[in-house]
Amino acid sequence: MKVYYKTLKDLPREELFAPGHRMCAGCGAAIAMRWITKTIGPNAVIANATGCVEVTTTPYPETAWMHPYIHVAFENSAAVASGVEAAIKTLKKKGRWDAGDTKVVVIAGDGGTYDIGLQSLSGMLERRHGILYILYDNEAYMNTGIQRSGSTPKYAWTTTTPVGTALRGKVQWKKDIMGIVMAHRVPYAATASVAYILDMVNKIKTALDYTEEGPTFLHIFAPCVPGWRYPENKTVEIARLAVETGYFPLYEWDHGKLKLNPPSNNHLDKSKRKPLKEYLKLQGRFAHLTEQEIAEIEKELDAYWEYLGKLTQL
Amino acid sequence: MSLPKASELPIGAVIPEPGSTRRNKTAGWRTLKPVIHDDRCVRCQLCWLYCPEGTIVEIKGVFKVNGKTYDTKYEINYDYCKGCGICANECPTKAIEMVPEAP
Amino acid sequence: MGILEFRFHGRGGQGMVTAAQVLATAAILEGKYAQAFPEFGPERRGAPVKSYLRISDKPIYIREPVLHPDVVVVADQSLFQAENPLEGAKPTTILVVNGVYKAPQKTYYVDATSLAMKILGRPIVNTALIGAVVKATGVVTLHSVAEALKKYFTGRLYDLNIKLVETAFQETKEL
Amino acid sequence: MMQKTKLVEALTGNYAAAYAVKASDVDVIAVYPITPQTTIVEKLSEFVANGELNAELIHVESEHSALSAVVGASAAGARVFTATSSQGLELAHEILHIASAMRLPIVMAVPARALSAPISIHNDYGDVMNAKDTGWIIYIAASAQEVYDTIIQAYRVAETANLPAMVAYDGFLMSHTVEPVELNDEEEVRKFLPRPLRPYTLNPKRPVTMGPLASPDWYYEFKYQQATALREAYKVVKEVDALYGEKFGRSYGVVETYRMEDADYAIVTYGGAAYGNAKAAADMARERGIAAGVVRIRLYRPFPTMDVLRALEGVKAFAVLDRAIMFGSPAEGPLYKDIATVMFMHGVDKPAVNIIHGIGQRTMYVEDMYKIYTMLKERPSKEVVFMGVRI
Repeated sequence: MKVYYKTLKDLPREELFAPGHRMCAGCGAAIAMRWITKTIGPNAVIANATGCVEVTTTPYPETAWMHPYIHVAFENSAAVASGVEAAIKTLKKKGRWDAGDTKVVVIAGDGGTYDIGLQSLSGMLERRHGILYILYDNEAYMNTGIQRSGSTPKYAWTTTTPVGTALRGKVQWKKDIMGIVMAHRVPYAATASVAYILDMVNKIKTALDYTEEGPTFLHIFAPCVPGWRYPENKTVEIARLAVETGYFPLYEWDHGKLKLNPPSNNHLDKSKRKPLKEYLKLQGRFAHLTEQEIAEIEKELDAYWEYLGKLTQL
Repeated sequence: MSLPKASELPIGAVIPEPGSTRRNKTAGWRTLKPVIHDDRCVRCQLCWLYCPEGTIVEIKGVFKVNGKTYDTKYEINYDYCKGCGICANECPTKAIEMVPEAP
Repeated sequence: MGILEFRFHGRGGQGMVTAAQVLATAAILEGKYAQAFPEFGPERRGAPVKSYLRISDKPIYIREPVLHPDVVVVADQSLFQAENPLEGAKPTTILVVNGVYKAPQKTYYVDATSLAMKILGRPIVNTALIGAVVKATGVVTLHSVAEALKKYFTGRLYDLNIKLVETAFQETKEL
Repeated sequence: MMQKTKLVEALTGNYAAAYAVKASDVDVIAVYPITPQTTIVEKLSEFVANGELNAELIHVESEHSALSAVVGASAAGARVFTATSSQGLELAHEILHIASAMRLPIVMAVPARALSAPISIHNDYGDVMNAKDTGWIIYIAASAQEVYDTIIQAYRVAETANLPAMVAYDGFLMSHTVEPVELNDEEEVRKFLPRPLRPYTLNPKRPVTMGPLASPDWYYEFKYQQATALREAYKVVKEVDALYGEKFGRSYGVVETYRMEDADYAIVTYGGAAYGNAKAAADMARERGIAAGVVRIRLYRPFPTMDVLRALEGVKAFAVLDRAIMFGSPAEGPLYKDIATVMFMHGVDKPAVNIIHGIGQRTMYVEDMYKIYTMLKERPSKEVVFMGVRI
C-alpha cells in the first residue's frame, strides 16, 4: 500500500457522513462508513447494497450520505456500480460530465457480497471496471435479524444456527472471500479492520487510486453489537482482538504479491498471536463453545495461516 | 404534523438534501453519557478516531492543561452521541468517564 | 404483381435462410416489399430446415408460413426422401432444384453442389440457388442480387459468391 | 419536415432495434445474450466495434445485472439501452419494479418468447405479460419498421415522462424476419431526442440519495405518484407519436384498427403475427360477407382505455386473441382481462370471447382467425377458447 497518512494528525478532518443515522450505538460498520466517506473525498459516487447500513442511513426523507448515493437492491450493487462507471466514462468522452475525476465505490455487507451478490461482484471484477468495492463484514444477515451467511464462522450462534443438542451453531466454515476476489487477478485487494484506522484509510486510498487500472476490493471487519452479543463499548476492542489473535489477519494483495501488514506481519509465528479464546470469550455468539470446539477452530486457523504463509512466498 | 402530499414530493423518492439525518438528534438514545476530563486528556485522538457517530469535535486553539500546552481540545457533540462508550473504552488515560444521564 | 410466395428447403448449414434473406434484400433494394423468415428451431447442422420468402409490390402483413408456394427451392435431393417439399404446391408452382428431380410442375435445375465446389471449394449451395431462382422467376435482377450480397459477404468471399450466382444463373435449365 | 431521400434497408426486427439504438446516440448498453434477443446484442457490438456507435457496451453476467447496470448508468445521467427475452426478463423482474419506481428513462427491447418449463425458444407473450404491471410504459410493435420507430419514440417518451419503456415484439416471427425498414437521418433523430435536463442524477456537484427506505408514512405517496405518472404518460405517448409522424412521416397511434369503420365483428390482439394474420382473415371474412375488422393494441401500458372503447363501439361481438396464459384467472388471457375491466367500468355489455392461441409459437393460421369471425357471428363462446391445441 502507498502511505498517504503517516499519523493520525494527517487524517482528513471533514466529516462526510452525517450523524443522526439510525445505526446501532457502537456499530462497527458506522466507524467504517465514517472513514470510507472521509477518505474517498467528495468526488465519488456510492452504490450501496441492501443491508443494515442502507436502511439505517436513508430513512426517507433523510439521508446520512453527503455523496451522490444509489441503492437499488441486495444482490446487484456491483452491477449498478458497473453502470455508473460506464456512464461516467462515456459521458466524459462525450463532454457531458461536469464533475471531473469521479470515483465509483460500492459498499456492501457480507450477505450482499459472499452470498446473493457474489455473481454480480464476479462479473464486475472480470470486466475490469474501475470500481472500489468495499465489503463491511459483520458475519451474518444482521438487517433481517442475525441469520447465518456464507461469512458466519463455524460454531457461531445466529437465529438460523441456534445452539441445540444436535447442532451447535453454524456447521460450516467461513467462506474465503479474499481468495475468490484474488482469483480474479484484480490489481489490489486488502483486508482491514475498524480497530486499525490508519492502516484502513491508507488501504482505502491505495485501492481507490488503483481503480485507474481496474477493480479493487477491501474487506473490512466490522463487529456487530446485537449480532455478536457483546456490550456496545467493546466494538473496537473485539475488532483489535480479532487481528491480534490471528482470527482476522491484515494483509494486502498488490498486483499478485501478498503482504501481511502490522501487526499481522508477525503472526506467521503462532506464539506471537494472542490466544484465540481472548477474542471468542467476549462474544455471546461463542458463549457455548467447549474447549474441544475452540481447539478445532484453532486448528483450522493454523491451517489458514499456513496457507497465508505460502501465499506470501508467491 | 401534516406531511407533504404525493404531488409535493420529489419524484422517485429521491432525497435531494445530503446529510439530512442531522435533523434527527440521537441524544435520546443514551443511557450513559461520556464526559471528557480534559486534565487527563493527552490528545491521542483515539476517541475522535473511533467514534461511530463522528461526535467527538476537535477544537483548535491554545489550551494549557497541567503545565502542558496543546493546540487542540476534544469535546462531545451531545446532540448525536448515542452513548456507546467506545471512546471511554479506548481512552488510554481513562480521561473519559461514562456517567448516567440525568433522568 | 400480387404476393409471390417462396419456400426454401435445405439442411442446416446449407444457407437456405440466407438465400431467402438475400433475395428479400434484393427485392427491397428494388423498392419492392419483401419478408423473409426461417422456420425457427435450435439451429443444428444437417437437420432439414425451411425458410420462407414473400415478395410483393404492396406492404405484406400476413405472417403465416408459406402453405401454397409459388416457388419451391430445394437444396438437396435427399430432402425429397426426408419430407415432401412439394406439399401444398399448386399446378403453377415452379420448382428450383439442385440436381435433377422429376416433378409434375415446371422445374428448373442446376448442379449447385458441383458449381459451389468448383468456385467456393465448399459445398455451400445457397448462392448458386439464388442464381437459379433469378433465372427461373426473374423476380429480381442479377444486379440487385449483387448489391444485396454486399450486406452478407465482403472481400474475396463476395467476389466468389457473385461469380457463383452468375455461373449458376447461366447454367440453370428448364427440365 | 420530411426527409429528402428515403433510406430503406432490409432488416430483421432485431436489427431494426439495433439501428434505432444507434440513431438514438445511446451512451451505455448492458446486455446478456438470450435467444431470440441475441442478434440485437451482436449488431450493437458490431456498431461499437466499428466506431459507428459511441457507447459503453457492458457484457454483463446476467439479465439481472443487465438491468441493474442500466439503472446505475441511467441514474448517472446516461441514455441507456438493454434487451432481453423470456427467462431473462423473468430474472430481471425484480429490477423492473425498481427501475420504474426510481423513475429512470430506460428503454428495453423485448423480442417476446415463451416461458419455461418445458423450455421453448419460440414466440408467445408469456414473458411480456408477466412484466406488464411493473410500472413500465409498454409498447407492442407489429413490424420491423414499427420496432425501429417505436424505440426512437420511446426515448423521447421515457425522458419526458421519467419512466422506463419496453418495446416488445414477436420473437422470431418478427425478430428474425427480414423486412424493409426505412431508416431516418441520424442527425434528425438526434434533434428529435434533445436530452432534456433530468430532475436528479448521481453527480458529486449535486449529491442526492436515490433508493432510500420509506416508512408507511411515505411509501404510499410514492406509489401513487408512480401510478399517476404512468397514467399521464398516455398523453406523452400520443404527443410524441404525432410529432414523430410530422417529422419522419410515420406514426401509429396507441391503438391501430383495420377495416373497423363498419365492422360487426372484431378481433382485438397484439404483436405482428396475430395482427397480420387477423388482417388477412378479416379480408377473407369480408369476401365471404362478414363485416370483420381488427383492433391492435400498440400501447399496452398505460392501457388505452378510451381508444379501445371507441374502437369497439359499433361491433356486435368481439374476440380478444391472447398469446399468453395467466394461469387460474377467470379468463386466462391477459388482454381479455384488461378489456373486460374496461367494458365493465363503462357499462358495456356485449358478447366478448377470449381466444388463446400462438402459445410457444403454435402456428396461428389465417384460417383459424377466420373461424373466430364465423364463431362470433354464429354463436360466441362463453368459455375461453384454447385454439390450435390438441385437446
